[in-house]
Amino acid sequence: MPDMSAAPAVPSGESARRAAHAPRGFLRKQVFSLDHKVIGKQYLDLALAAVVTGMVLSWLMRFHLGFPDTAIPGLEKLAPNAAAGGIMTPELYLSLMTMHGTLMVFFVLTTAPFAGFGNFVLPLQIGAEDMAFPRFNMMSFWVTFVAFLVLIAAFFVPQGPPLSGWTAYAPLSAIGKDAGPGQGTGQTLWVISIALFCVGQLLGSLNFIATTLDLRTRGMTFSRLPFSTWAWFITAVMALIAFSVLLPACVLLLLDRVAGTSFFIPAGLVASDRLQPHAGGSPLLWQHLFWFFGHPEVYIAILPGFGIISQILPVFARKPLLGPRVFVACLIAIAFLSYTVWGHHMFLSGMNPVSATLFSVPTLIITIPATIVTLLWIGTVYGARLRFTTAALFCLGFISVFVTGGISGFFLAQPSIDTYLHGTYFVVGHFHFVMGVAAMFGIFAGAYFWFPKMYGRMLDERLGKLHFVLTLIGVYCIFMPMHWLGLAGNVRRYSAFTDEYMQGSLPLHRFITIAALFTGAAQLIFFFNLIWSRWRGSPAPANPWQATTLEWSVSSPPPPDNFGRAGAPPVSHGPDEYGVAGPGGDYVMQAAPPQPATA
Amino acid sequence: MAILKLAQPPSPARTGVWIGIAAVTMSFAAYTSALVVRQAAAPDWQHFRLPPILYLNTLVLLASSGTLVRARQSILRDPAGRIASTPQAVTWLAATLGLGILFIAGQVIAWRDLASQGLFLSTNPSSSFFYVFTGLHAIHLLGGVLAAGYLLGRLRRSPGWTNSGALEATSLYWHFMDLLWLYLLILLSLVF
Amino acid sequence: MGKLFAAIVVVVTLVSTAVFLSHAWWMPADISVLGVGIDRQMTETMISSGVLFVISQLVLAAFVWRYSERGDGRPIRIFPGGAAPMVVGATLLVGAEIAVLSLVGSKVWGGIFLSRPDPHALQVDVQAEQFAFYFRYPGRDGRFGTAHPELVDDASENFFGLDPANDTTARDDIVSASLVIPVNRPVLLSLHAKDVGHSFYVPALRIQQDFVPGLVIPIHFTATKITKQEIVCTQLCGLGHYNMRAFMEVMPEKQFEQWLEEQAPQ
Amino acid sequence: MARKFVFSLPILVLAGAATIGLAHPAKHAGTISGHVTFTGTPPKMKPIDMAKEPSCAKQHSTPLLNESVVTGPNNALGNVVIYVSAGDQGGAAATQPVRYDQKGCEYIPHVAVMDVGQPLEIYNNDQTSHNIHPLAKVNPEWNKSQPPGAPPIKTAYAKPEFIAVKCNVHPWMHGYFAVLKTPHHAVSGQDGSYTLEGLPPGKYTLTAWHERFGTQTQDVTVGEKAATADFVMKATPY
Repeated sequence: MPDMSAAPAVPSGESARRAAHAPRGFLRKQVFSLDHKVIGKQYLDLALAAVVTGMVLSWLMRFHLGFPDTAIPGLEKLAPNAAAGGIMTPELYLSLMTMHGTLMVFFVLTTAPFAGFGNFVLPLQIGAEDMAFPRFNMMSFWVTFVAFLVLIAAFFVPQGPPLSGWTAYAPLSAIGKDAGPGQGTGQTLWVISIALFCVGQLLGSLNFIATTLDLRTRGMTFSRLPFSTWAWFITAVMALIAFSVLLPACVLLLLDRVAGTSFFIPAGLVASDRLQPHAGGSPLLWQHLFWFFGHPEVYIAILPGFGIISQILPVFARKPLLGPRVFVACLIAIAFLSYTVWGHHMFLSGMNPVSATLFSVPTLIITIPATIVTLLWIGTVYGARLRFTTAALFCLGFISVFVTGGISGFFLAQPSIDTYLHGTYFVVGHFHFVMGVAAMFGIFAGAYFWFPKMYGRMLDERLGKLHFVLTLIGVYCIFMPMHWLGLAGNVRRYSAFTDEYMQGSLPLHRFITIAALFTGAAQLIFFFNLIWSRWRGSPAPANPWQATTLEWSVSSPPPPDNFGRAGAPPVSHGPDEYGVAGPGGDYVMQAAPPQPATA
Repeated sequence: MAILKLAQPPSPARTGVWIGIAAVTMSFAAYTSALVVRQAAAPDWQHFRLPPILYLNTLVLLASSGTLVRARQSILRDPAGRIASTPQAVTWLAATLGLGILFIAGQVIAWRDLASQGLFLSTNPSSSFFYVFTGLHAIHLLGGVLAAGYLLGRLRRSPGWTNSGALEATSLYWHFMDLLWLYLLILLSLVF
Repeated sequence: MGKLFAAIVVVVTLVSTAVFLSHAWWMPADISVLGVGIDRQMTETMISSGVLFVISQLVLAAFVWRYSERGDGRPIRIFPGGAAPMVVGATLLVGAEIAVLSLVGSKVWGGIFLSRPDPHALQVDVQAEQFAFYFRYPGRDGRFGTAHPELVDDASENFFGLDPANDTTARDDIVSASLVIPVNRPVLLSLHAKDVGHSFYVPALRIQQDFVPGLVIPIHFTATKITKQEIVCTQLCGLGHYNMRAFMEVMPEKQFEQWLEEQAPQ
Repeated sequence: MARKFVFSLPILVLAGAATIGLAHPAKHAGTISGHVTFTGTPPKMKPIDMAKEPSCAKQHSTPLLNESVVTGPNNALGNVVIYVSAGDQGGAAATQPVRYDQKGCEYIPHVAVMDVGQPLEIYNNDQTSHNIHPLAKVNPEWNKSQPPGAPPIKTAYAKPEFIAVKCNVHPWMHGYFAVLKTPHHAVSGQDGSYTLEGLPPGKYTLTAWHERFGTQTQDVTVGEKAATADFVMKATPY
């Protein structure tokens, strides 16, 4: 492996040093900063804003499903048109659902674990002064931020936000206002927002890849790369491919909407009594393009979680991760396989039934590396000396919810069962566990773990543990019953359940609603903890967790140029040397001199 | 990425361009597959003669790659891989820039040619894809033109030794735009 | 704290498993010929993955309970055999499960979607639109009139865009808002959408199939019980999605013929 | 003065006057009355299959017939809008709201006539959610759901237009908003008869509009005694 210590010698690198050493004024320091640490925090704050919005939307939806006839206090003020008398109209429900999905999948599950933590931690973990292209990095955030504003703007256009779901299936998303309220301006804003988001994430992943390849400090070989950095690197490669396919899809959809082309709209459609002036397009083309992005996107959301867990679990188990090489191999396998399974979202879409069976095989095979990873974590817990910090608890919770969500995938991966469960709450339960809750647990673990490094103060552990217990119980109460609803044939994306055969599931819906509001309230503890500890928390030492990776060898928070003029120290140890006799105790820092033999 | 490993000191700029190339390739692959699916989806594909000026534009773009090669040859290098500008280099680079702009102008003429035949973006799937492909290539090339302009400015202002990253990156990207165009031309002449 | 976590996981696991086993919420009784295979597949998957679920959750809980840090300087212990048993175990166990499930499953799937419809099957043309299903029977001449999108006119209930003025085959077509079919006779539906994507879902039939605008998608089945079922839409189609449904009435052959007679336009 | 009179007429409105025309009598003015009939064979109106919405279906002992062509004995043609299209000295637009009901998944009235700017109130009397989608071209188009128990939708139209109204949730539900510049308008009953009142003496052009059979006009002179104007629409079977 060639010597990779070369500090960035390109203009961008120099400007980075300039920016890092002499940040001029608040604007350059905090707003339009080139510092990866600031940008990482900005991404996390954006995700926070998005997650709060998305969660409030889900409360409104759940409340409506649980108590359909009860007026929601204040809702009429928020949406005088769509909620006269506080009773939610179906289109309002669907637009809340669309915005909830879009906000959560794109602006929370992609930005927080990947762009947020990745930006802040990755350069520190590999001993770099900054990302390879700080200007692109800043652009990446601000483009994403604009995308967020454009999406939110959909709330304020006359006919309201789109109601075609986060998958925006054509032609519902393509033919415009005749498809229903929100399908006019609202849907156009949605497409523009997602296209911008793609650009932002492409710039981001480009940075992640180049940085990991070129800016690792001396001795930071790939075999010594921390697992979280591995995950972010692999995720970046996935994101680069996935978003370069979603962007064209959005461009074509936008043209169908505003330029009168017919990429996704077939001939002879009559919507709202109007013959649509399009011909020859293929709705399945949109589904293929979208899911070719969409399925990898699921792993873009969860792989950073894998990395974060594998990084944090050893710290608090005080022992190395079981089978590090196997773990990385599994990540790569998952990343590769995730591009061969998109068709399993389309089993019932009328595509060739043979291809359905073909798609189901890799879908089932991808569970093998996922299972191996899970077993590695459980095996890491075996014989450990667990320290139950909040971060550790969220890691353990992650394992539990990921197992639960992963196993329900067995059902949906089989076309013959999917033909019964496809459109039901079983799917909702499945993907909320596996990519929603699991990814969120990864984010929480990362937040409790890296907050001290970010703000130089500790999060309150008592509040943290309370938050964890309530959340763990809460998510099981919300999402486990959804599997039962699905088995009973309860259809998803319904704003009300008028069908006789679904009446039996109404009590269960009410239970879920109560659990959801309860769990939502529990998150307020977390938000309070974040805000309170940011200024009032107990000061954090450089290495509060006795961890080994490079970010813990610098002060909390790190100086603007991370490792000072000298650059990062050479690395001569693996990322997880715990349970060994080291200078500081039962661990050896990566940057420690090579002498001590690992036990 | 193997090429990168061989290159001693790692240049993030060059790595970045390679990654960018991967992304652009991927997205044009997506557009291509969209074209294939769409063409098969309905029998409404309308064949039309490509505007002849495209072939002239192609020559212009190829020439621009040639001048860029000459520009790189006429630049001074020191053992550390740093570069210093020379008058010829500046001239050749300026020529490259001019040819790039000429190409885009030629594309505009091609679009107007089609429009005069009543072939607009929404007229037919074939014309839609024609405008999408050529338009997106033009936009990407515009990026290359901006980079070349920035590089030209630097070479003219600072005659001293500077690192080669920007030059390497720009020329890599420029040649890729050239290849991409050749691919598009073949694709278009096959399906239209 | 570790013990609390372990306790929560155990309780959650046992309660969930109990509810699954109790069938308190379960698929409605199957009324189709092909449903049997799907139900068997569902049960097998439920058992095999249920076992995985319970074991892995309980093992996790047990480890967390057992291996919390104590005062003693007890050294850490590496899992016997390292990662190898995990890899081998997962690959063999899951691999075997996958092999079985996909072999059996693809048979079941093929039985539904790859099998040829019975040549004497009752043919019904199904149109999904915002937000209703309409069902068209060929009428006495046994031939469907041609549908012309430009003639679609809901106001005068010409939902399919038929042209009775010029198209004689269209005049006797029967259009109904309910799917009425004879029991124990193969039925061949051809699904097409009028505006956006929809889906045809009858839980008791174990059948769900999307309507894709621009495509005509055939789906066939045989209902084995005399019953009235709800047909619901499971593909997000707009504001009325939740209320997009129709009824499927399965009746004796005789009664069905009689119904057809009553519907025939004079 | 007409306005004062209007205020003294809420009783009439509450009585559910089928047409706004009745709400505009002015003293010492003439009336135009007549019959609308058809020639040719009108389409046979099919019974509406409401199986999808049992809560509505059970409100109709006999299936509701499609209302796009309503005929009566001796070729009488109903639901024809007759209004003064020229010669109108104008008059204040009515201020009392036009009521448009959704009951048993049917629009009542099938054709609601209103003045430009006159308030329109749309009620949902059903146990199911409707969406009102007036397919306006001149006026702004909107599309809004009205869940059961939701308050009435209150709106008004600024420009004259015949607007088709549909409910996407119940595809058979179709009606019309006739937004007119004149306060002098009427809708023919099932017997084909109509009456325009409160017209000062003078020459007028009347226009009759039917959603399927198009429009016809004729000139009428109103003197001291009532004038009559009959219309004959050409019906086609399909």
